[in-house]
Amino acid sequence: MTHKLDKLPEIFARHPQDPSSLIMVLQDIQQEYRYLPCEALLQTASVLGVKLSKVFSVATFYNAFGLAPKGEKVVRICVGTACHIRGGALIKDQIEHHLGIKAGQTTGDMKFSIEVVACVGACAMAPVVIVNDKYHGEVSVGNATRLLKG
Amino acid sequence: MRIVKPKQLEQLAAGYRKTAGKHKKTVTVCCGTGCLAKGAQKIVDAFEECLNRRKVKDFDVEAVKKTGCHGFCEQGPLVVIEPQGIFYTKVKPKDIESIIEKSIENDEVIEKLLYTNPQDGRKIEKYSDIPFYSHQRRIALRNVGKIVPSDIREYIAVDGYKALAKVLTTMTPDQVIDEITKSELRGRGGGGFSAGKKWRTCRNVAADVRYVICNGDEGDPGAFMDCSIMEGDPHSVLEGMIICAFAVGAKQGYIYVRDEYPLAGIRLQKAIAASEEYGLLGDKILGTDFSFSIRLSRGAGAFVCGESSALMRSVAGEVGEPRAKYIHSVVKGLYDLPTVLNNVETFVNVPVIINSGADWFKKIGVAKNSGTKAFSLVGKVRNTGLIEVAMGTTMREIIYDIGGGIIDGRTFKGVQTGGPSGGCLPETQLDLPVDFDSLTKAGSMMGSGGMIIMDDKTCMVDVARYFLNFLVSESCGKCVPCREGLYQLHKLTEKICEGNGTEEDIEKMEKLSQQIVVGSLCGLGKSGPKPLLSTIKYYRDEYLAHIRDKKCPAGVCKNLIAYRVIPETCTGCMACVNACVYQAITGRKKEPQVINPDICQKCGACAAVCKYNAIEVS
Amino acid sequence: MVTMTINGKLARAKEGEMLLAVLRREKIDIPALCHHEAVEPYGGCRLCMVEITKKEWAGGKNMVTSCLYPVEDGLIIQTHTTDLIELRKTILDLYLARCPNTPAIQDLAAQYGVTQTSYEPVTDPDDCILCGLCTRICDRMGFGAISAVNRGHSREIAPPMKNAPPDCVGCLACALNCPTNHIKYSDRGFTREIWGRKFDLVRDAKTGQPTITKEFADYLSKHSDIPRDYFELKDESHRRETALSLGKIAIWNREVPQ
Amino acid sequence: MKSRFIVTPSLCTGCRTCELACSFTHAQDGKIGRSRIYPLDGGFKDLYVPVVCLQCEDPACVKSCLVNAIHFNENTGAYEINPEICVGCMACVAACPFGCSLFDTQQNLVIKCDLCGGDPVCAHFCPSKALTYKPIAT
Repeated sequence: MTHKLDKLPEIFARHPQDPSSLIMVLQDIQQEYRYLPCEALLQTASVLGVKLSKVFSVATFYNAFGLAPKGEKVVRICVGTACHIRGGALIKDQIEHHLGIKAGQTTGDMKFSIEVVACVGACAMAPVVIVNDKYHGEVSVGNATRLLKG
Repeated sequence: MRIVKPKQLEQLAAGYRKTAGKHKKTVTVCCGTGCLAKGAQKIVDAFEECLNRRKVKDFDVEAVKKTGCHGFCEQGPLVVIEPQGIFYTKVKPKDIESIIEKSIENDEVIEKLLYTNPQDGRKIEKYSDIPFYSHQRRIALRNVGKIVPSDIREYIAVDGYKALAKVLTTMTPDQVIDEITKSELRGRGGGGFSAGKKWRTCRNVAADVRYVICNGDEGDPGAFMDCSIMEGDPHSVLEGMIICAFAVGAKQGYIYVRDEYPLAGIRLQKAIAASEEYGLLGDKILGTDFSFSIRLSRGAGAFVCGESSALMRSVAGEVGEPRAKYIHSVVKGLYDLPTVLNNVETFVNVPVIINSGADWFKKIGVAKNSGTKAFSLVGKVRNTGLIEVAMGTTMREIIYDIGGGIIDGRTFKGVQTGGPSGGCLPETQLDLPVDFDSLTKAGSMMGSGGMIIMDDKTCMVDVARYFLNFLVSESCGKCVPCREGLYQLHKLTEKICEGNGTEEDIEKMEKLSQQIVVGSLCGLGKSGPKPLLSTIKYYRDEYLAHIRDKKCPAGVCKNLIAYRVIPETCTGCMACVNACVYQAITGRKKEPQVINPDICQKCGACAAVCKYNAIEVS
Repeated sequence: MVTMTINGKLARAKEGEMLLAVLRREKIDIPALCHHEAVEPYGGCRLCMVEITKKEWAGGKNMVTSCLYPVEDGLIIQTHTTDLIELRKTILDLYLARCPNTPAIQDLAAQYGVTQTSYEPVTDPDDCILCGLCTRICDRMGFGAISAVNRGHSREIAPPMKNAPPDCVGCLACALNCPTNHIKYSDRGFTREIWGRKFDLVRDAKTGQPTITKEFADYLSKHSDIPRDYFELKDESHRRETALSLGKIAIWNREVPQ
Repeated sequence: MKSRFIVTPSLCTGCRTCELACSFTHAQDGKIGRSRIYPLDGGFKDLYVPVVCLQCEDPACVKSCLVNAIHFNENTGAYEINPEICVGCMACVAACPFGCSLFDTQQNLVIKCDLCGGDPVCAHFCPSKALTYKPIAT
């Protein structure tokens, strides 16, 4: 899969070009392309003057970054404590089974990705599932898979 | 406009209050994460659409305020009509027309939108009369849910930046530090270290450059107080930081915002820009010689970055790996320079202390634990939401008076505080006053303030397993006890949850835990075994039930439970058959269904959809 | 100068030194798997922890990582208390669960009486103990070719994108300093292979024997301002050349140089 | 007062006593060390030149060391490799134009002449006085 990386210069221009901007730049790249393309990491390393190994290290250390392209719909299942005790794990199992992939994976047709996230700060409406930035609260095993439709 | 004299600030506040006063009423619509998910934006849109259609005397769209979290997320979307303080819950877009007609054009109250007190079924009209709010004492959350966070004038109108003006014009840095020290304000991030002492140490280090960092990482799952403050009252965070910077002599500050809080980041960024425009941040603040600027630093999803040295490395754009330190970060922090790191809630308390005085602040709370503490009250409690109480309030008051007790009338089993670094406390500890020292003594900790209520349907072994799993995936992996030790603890809890544990395993876990506590490099590992140890301490019987009887009393651990259809109750409606994604349920229409235990994955979907309670867990 | 008591004996140390350096100098057998003097102390293996106290602490004690703890006057240090031995046993036990077949770990664990792990060994183990010495030394030398990737229990050491590392020069410092010999490399003829990357070795102009990699020689001549042709000979050939040229001078002068 | 090695090739018989002296002096843990000094063929009949580190003014070994493991000892005038800091990358071995940094495969160490703490043992043992260590005028 090839990607147009023409947005990169604009992203680099938003931040001071020194090593301390690494995480912010990667955040913006992740947001733009929904993953960190290999070529983008190479460019980031040279623009910010950071060793490629350090870029790779940061890109794999933090949860927010992914090195593989994401599906059209990213299903983020909150597994924070409040969501867990209200059945978050059961919802995760069910969505995983429904889509036939595990958390962290993307379906073969690039339609869905599942991610787990440890608390999104919406504990009062646990359990929470976020589908492409739309928050769904009080999800139950009865209605979880319905969120994936439409 | 740029404010160059403190007096202008007062004029601005008065001016804005006057303009706002032309509306006979104002409406606040809660736009916290919870209410937004429940459709708060549609409520705002409905107001706009409605007000475009009909003219209301002395009222227009500008009087409809999108505010931060009101706290009572359970009842959202929430709409409050001021100045009466009429509190409408679970509002739908179709209700807006009648709200405008009855409660704004006239002074009527719409009965059906009012909150019903579950104790007596009585409708409660006013905000302040609802038990959820009446037992609270709001200092850190003083403006959250009251002002429009994206408008700096709203903050200025409620005496915002007044403390900053006072500090810059009438106080010396030493006086500021003395006042904060005298107030006995302790860091609200978990450890509870004296803020004043920290500032003093930082100021006393000989250095040309010092930093102030606001920790908005709030990684504890189940906590969202700081999130709500950053989203709902970003300027008070900035004001606290600027005062701190003046006191310690810093020129540059950073706010480290957790990645999972995108809205908080946007609001803070906007707030920084606005305060710079008003001359409250940046060069020559309020026309004085003091300059300070703040940069936003977004986290990228790592719990360990709540640890000070890891956070500082993350701010510098590196991997958030803690550094072992026998020199504190307040002396040698960001870029090895002296750095004050406090969390959001701590900074938010600062302007109040400056305005109202240390003596006033000390009167709130209990000895050595002055002030209030915000909590997110979540889990199996009826009124979930964001609360703030005076230190020393008991668990019982929080859970029963504010929280309204356990959901579905179930029994209370435990409360978890302090997140993955804290512990679970049982019913016997319900009268424990909630403050830093009491919680630590009981084997838990304050943490940033997540309070997760558990009922008899919560398995404590599973809770311990859950936290260990969390920590295993969040450990940075630098030191052995944390990386390998927590991993092995998690394996052992898994073994018990699967019904393969032995009694020796409990002993083994306790022993290993002690070594992890002693041996780990940073706080994550040192406190990591706490959830496990506290559950073993208070719920040993439950562990033994898993081990000896191969039973999970709460009906949670999949290997130890079975789902069964009660034939006498089952109506054969087939709802469960459709709900079961594993196709484990078979049977004919209008006849009792059967669950095939070999296929059943124990997801509980059937029980969730069954209207007749015909599915039991054993 | 500071004076401390180590296991009951007085010891002197320089201001700014770390405890571990002093313990090593005093010939106290204290294990440490992530320490190397060339790089900043790390505090990862936790084996070098010791117990410290001071007279004025009124019986208060503290367990600290000796590789990171700067010496202080009047410190009273114990290195082998029951608690410390118990801690080291646990750590070695945990190491054995990760690296059950690694000789260096087996030997060290055996010294502490741990011959088999009491925990669940990982499936598919290797010899890496994640001490970080390889990456830290690589960083220290200025290459930064490899780094730790992922975190927690899934942490591993790898070159960027797990491909041949562009910043590597094949100096072998990582492999030579690996306490468990986990990092594999091969020298075949004039080819060196490490981290999945192949390097050409410089061929000694006289004997035809291989020396360091071309990349390393290029790097050194560029960054350290050393003529590139110095690297064309092995040390042995350099010595022979030196003897020959000094011999010539001696003959020309009929006698001695200097 | 600085001292220097004075090498008189015409007196050197190639007996290699210096080598032995060096090896034994640098023995560690019961293993003898590799010699830092070698009397080598000077290119003419019976001419031998003892080759040993000259402790250069601007040494390539020091410049090549990326971990700063080679320090100048003020007391002895020797550049010494700190074996605790040395990572064994062989940069100095490759960089020294005289071949006087070398690798000891027995002890697994990169080594060079350290002037035996200011009083080189090899000079004492040279039977023909081809090698002496004497103060020189600077």
